[in-house]
Amino acid sequence: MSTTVIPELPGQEIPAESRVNYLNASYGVKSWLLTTDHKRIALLYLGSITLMFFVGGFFAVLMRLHLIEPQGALVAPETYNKLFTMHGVIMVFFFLVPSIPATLGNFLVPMMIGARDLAFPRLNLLSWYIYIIGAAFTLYAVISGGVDTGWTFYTPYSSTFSHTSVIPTALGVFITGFSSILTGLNFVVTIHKMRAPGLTWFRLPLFIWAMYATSIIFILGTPVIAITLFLLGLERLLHIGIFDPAIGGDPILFQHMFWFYSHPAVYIMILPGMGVMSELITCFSRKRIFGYTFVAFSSLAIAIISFLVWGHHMFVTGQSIYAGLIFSVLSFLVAIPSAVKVFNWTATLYKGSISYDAPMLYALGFIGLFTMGGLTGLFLASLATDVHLNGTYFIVAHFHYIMVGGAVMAYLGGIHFWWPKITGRMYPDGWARFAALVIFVGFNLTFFPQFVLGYLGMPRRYAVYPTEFQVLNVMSSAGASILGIGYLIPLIYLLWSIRYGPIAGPNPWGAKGLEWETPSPPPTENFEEIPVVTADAYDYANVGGSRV
Amino acid sequence: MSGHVVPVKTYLGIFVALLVLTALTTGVAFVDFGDIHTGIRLIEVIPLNTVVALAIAVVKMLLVILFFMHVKYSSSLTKIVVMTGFLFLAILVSFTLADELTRGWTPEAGGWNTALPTILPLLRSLF
Amino acid sequence: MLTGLMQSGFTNMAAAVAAIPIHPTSASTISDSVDHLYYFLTAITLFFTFGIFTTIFYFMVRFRRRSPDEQPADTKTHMALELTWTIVPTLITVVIFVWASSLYFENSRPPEAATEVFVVGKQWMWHIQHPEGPREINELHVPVNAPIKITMTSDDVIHDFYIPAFRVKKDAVPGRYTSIWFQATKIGTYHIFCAQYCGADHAEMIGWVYVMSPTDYAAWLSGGARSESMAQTGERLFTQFGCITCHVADNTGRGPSLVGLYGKPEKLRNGDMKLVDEALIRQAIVTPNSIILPNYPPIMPTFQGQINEEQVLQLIAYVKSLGTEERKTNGK
Amino acid sequence: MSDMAVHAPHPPGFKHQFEDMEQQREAGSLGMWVFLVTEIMFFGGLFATYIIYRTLYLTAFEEGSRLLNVKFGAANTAVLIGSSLTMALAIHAAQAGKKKSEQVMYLVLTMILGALFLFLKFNYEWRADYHEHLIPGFGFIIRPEWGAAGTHVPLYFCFYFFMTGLHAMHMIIGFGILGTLTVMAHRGRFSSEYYAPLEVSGLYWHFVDIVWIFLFPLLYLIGGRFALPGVH
Repeated sequence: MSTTVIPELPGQEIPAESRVNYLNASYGVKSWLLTTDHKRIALLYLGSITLMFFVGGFFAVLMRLHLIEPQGALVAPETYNKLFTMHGVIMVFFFLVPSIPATLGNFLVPMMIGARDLAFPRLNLLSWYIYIIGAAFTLYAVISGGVDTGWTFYTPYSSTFSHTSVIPTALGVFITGFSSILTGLNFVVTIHKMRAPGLTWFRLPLFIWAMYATSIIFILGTPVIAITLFLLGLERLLHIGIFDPAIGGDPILFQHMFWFYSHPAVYIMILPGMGVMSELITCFSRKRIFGYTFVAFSSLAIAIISFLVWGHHMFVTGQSIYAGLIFSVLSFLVAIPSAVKVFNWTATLYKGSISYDAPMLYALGFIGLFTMGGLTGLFLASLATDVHLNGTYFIVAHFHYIMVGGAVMAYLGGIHFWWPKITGRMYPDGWARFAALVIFVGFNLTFFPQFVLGYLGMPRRYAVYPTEFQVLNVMSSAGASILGIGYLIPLIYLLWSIRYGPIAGPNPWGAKGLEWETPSPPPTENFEEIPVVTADAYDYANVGGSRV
Repeated sequence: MSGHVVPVKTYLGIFVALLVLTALTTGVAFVDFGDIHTGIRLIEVIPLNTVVALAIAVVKMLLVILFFMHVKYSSSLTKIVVMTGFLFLAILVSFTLADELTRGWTPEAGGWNTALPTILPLLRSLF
Repeated sequence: MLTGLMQSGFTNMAAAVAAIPIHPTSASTISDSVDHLYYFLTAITLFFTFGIFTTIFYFMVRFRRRSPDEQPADTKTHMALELTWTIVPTLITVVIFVWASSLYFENSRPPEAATEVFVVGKQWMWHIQHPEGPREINELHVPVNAPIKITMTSDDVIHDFYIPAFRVKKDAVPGRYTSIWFQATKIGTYHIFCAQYCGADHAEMIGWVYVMSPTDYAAWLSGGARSESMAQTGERLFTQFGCITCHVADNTGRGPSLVGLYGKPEKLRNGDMKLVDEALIRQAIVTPNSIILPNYPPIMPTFQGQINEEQVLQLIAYVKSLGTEERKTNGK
Repeated sequence: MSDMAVHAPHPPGFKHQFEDMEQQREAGSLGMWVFLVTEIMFFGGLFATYIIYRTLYLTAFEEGSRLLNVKFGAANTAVLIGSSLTMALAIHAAQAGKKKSEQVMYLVLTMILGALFLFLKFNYEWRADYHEHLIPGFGFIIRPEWGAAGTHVPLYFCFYFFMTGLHAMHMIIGFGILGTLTVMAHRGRFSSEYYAPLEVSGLYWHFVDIVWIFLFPLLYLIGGRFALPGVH
């Protein structure tokens, strides 16, 4: 995507501060809270989800500390139950789902396709406000006594038996759902209708393909969880007999409707990460992606097949054997496109020019951890082993390998990669590499023992546990303390860099893509003039990778 | 500015057709058509009235979508978007029903017969 | 306080690090075959993880950037390679799918000869009943080398009956019966866990399976306070709840005789044919009006709220015992 | 926004992020369609639940269905279809470059018909249901003539009020949109060059109509209109 008609930028001569960009175009709280600029909204999201990440992470730290002792070291079982529920709810609905789409996606989608903004900027701002309202409801639930149903809200426990703030929490998640829907809608329309001249579908960066696939899931899945949680609220309020078996409801129906959204939602969390990967791997090996069309279509395939596999969460609920077989075979099917992506990323490195900048370290960590997370998914798609592993720490380990080892690594990699574009500043590279290493080590120490714990049969959501599981639990807790520190380091040096970091220049990595052809930070309308695209994405071979 | 202009006559024709179909579906609801016996487990008996009512509803929906909502004259992208919506709805309904109806779950008497709840005090106690 | 905790954690760890358990006890006929599949999957996982990691590390070293303006040659798409690594994983997953599903299929079907044990999950304990009569809480005594079928339900929320050593697990769902079966191969004591989150004391809903030698088991059955069998308790309840006034054995009452009813298909008033199984009997007790027989008036009252899940199971055991007696006499 | 002045003057209603009016119109229309897909899934989830419980508690649902007033249901269907027609005609008026008074007239007609629908629904159906103690949560009384099915008739009415209520809520939101459009039309904002807001809102209004087209047979008609009470 190289030859564009953007005039040679005068960015190098003028210091970033004195040039008008989206950050200094206007000042004051109002100019931020009423902004319709996708880049500013991305930063609003970045701030809010970072806050939610550390709130959710705080709960995780308390949980791991508690589990050092078999009889529980810190809190009463009721409190522990609230801790893991709030950890799950906040991390899934308020961090992972909006993480990459609402921050990097919001920032990059218009820039990568050469547009001035998203198709509906005011809707974009509205989606942030909806997110904030949803988050407020959920935080209210935490303060007013917490909620203890697990993030899955399984009935009839949630509808009848729990004495905690289920309704405010469900309402919070319900409201936040509309924020996802609006973001997805905005992306789909923008990607379809607002691409720069010459930017055909197969010239799009793979990040855009991933965002498009993610948006499809937002649009098709989120309404179903919305209606499900609404019905749950009604059931809890009125006991109408939809989900509570004591009054004629079917508790399993809730699981169907819940997982119809929540399984695809897992791909909402990982698909954007895969998109980030394709950008990082190509840039830091200066290679065109290997097998562009395979990687692009695998995103769409994942998005679509993900809607057909939800029953694998319900193998042990007394599902009929035949339904189990169908859901099992479809679950295996969704593994294939993921495998294809991993192979293509690895092949992209071949004969490349690989540098070890911090984003690349995150990217390589992602590939390894995601490979493990994905492969352990096979254990759960296999009916016979799933029976043993379902509901144990094996599941916990598996989805944290995907969600934390995958999605969060990709998120951090992406943040480090585009940070110079977002802020115009570089961060200390040494610290960033060190943090990546700490996170990788801490992560594995935290979650690898949990695979073993699960195989040994330790069920998840246990506030106390038999003593034979202690050693592995202590290892996991030790890892969690390393991981926790690992997450604090980037927070510190990234904040530091906003003020004190060296000026980055428009393209510090020598990367391809329209977003690198405009100054850092970009002007409010992204481009002085809408670029015309004449080449493929990742066209690294055509122009030397000059590093600014 | 482009955009297909549908003649008023077409709109009126569709309107009349929709009214006729509404009258038809209301009328046939009072006639017992009997059942279809499929011989397939789970859906052994399908009341023909339900089939007719839903078929008429689908026809009405198609008329509205194609003409009032101009899908007949729209881009293939719009058509794909519409069809995707219905396809995924079909997935949700069919997969869920497939399991719900095969799992041999027996419904039970409801709790509404004892102490029916009233909304207002519940709402007050909510927050 | 936290450092103290960490210290105690680390001390314990140092003591036990040599003996980190990595393999759960395997004590049933199916646990080994599940383990074999597990090892196969682990091998696949390790193979690909190490394969990918090694390749990445090799590439990172071999193709590291040697000068800032180094420019590698362009990549060509390689269709054959793409197809290979699409098709090979597909074939591997087909193998896993077939293996796992056939294993699951086998493990789903209890042998005819299995002894049935009934389990009711309640917040936060397991109520276990043997057909011979003994009732236990959070303890399950079974003989070694004999197939046992567990039929379970729940009184409140969804629980999950999980015996890791046997590699079996199933949700206990309120309002319906689910079942698992196992045949223990090793004498010993094994955990029963609740594997579906069920509220405050979910983590303490832990029980033990005692696998005993046949002689010990017989001694256990006859020892202690000898209670009546489930069917006998059911018979007592049959009288106590007044069922006996209508369901008279010789079919002269206002309700149908229940003798020989179990296991046979029965035609309902609306024309449906229903097999008389546990679920149907339960339905008949809880919501009698939902299954009306052609020749009887719908006068049976509902017993919902007056009877708990264990009593329902006892009544079912009684009805089943009526059926078996009838079949025995027919056979003669 | 700083370089808004740099751009050539644009037609009214043009947003800076687009290249031209055509792109803006297409984006608006696609956006509404995508939104309607989410609405399909939203109502669809509810329909799926309704279908499952209708299968499970057929008798109760048929008992409930018989208590609805088919006359009002059918009349309201006709009213709503009429409002769809006037909405389509309002768009047509703008498309064909008709006078703004004609656009305003059709929009007002649409609102009147929509209001008529809600009036019939609230004043005749829901009010009657309230007096007959058929609203769950507001003094519902289970009638002895329903027999054993009676305990699940409230479930039917829960679905009935939830589904029609959600539909009515969509109509009320529609009124807000139509009101805004009427003001815009009155100010002469729409022409054959620029009528995208009308077109996009029309899609929404027609979708609300489609939801009712399914609610009417599902709630009022199927099962039990011809059957005698109490016989299955």
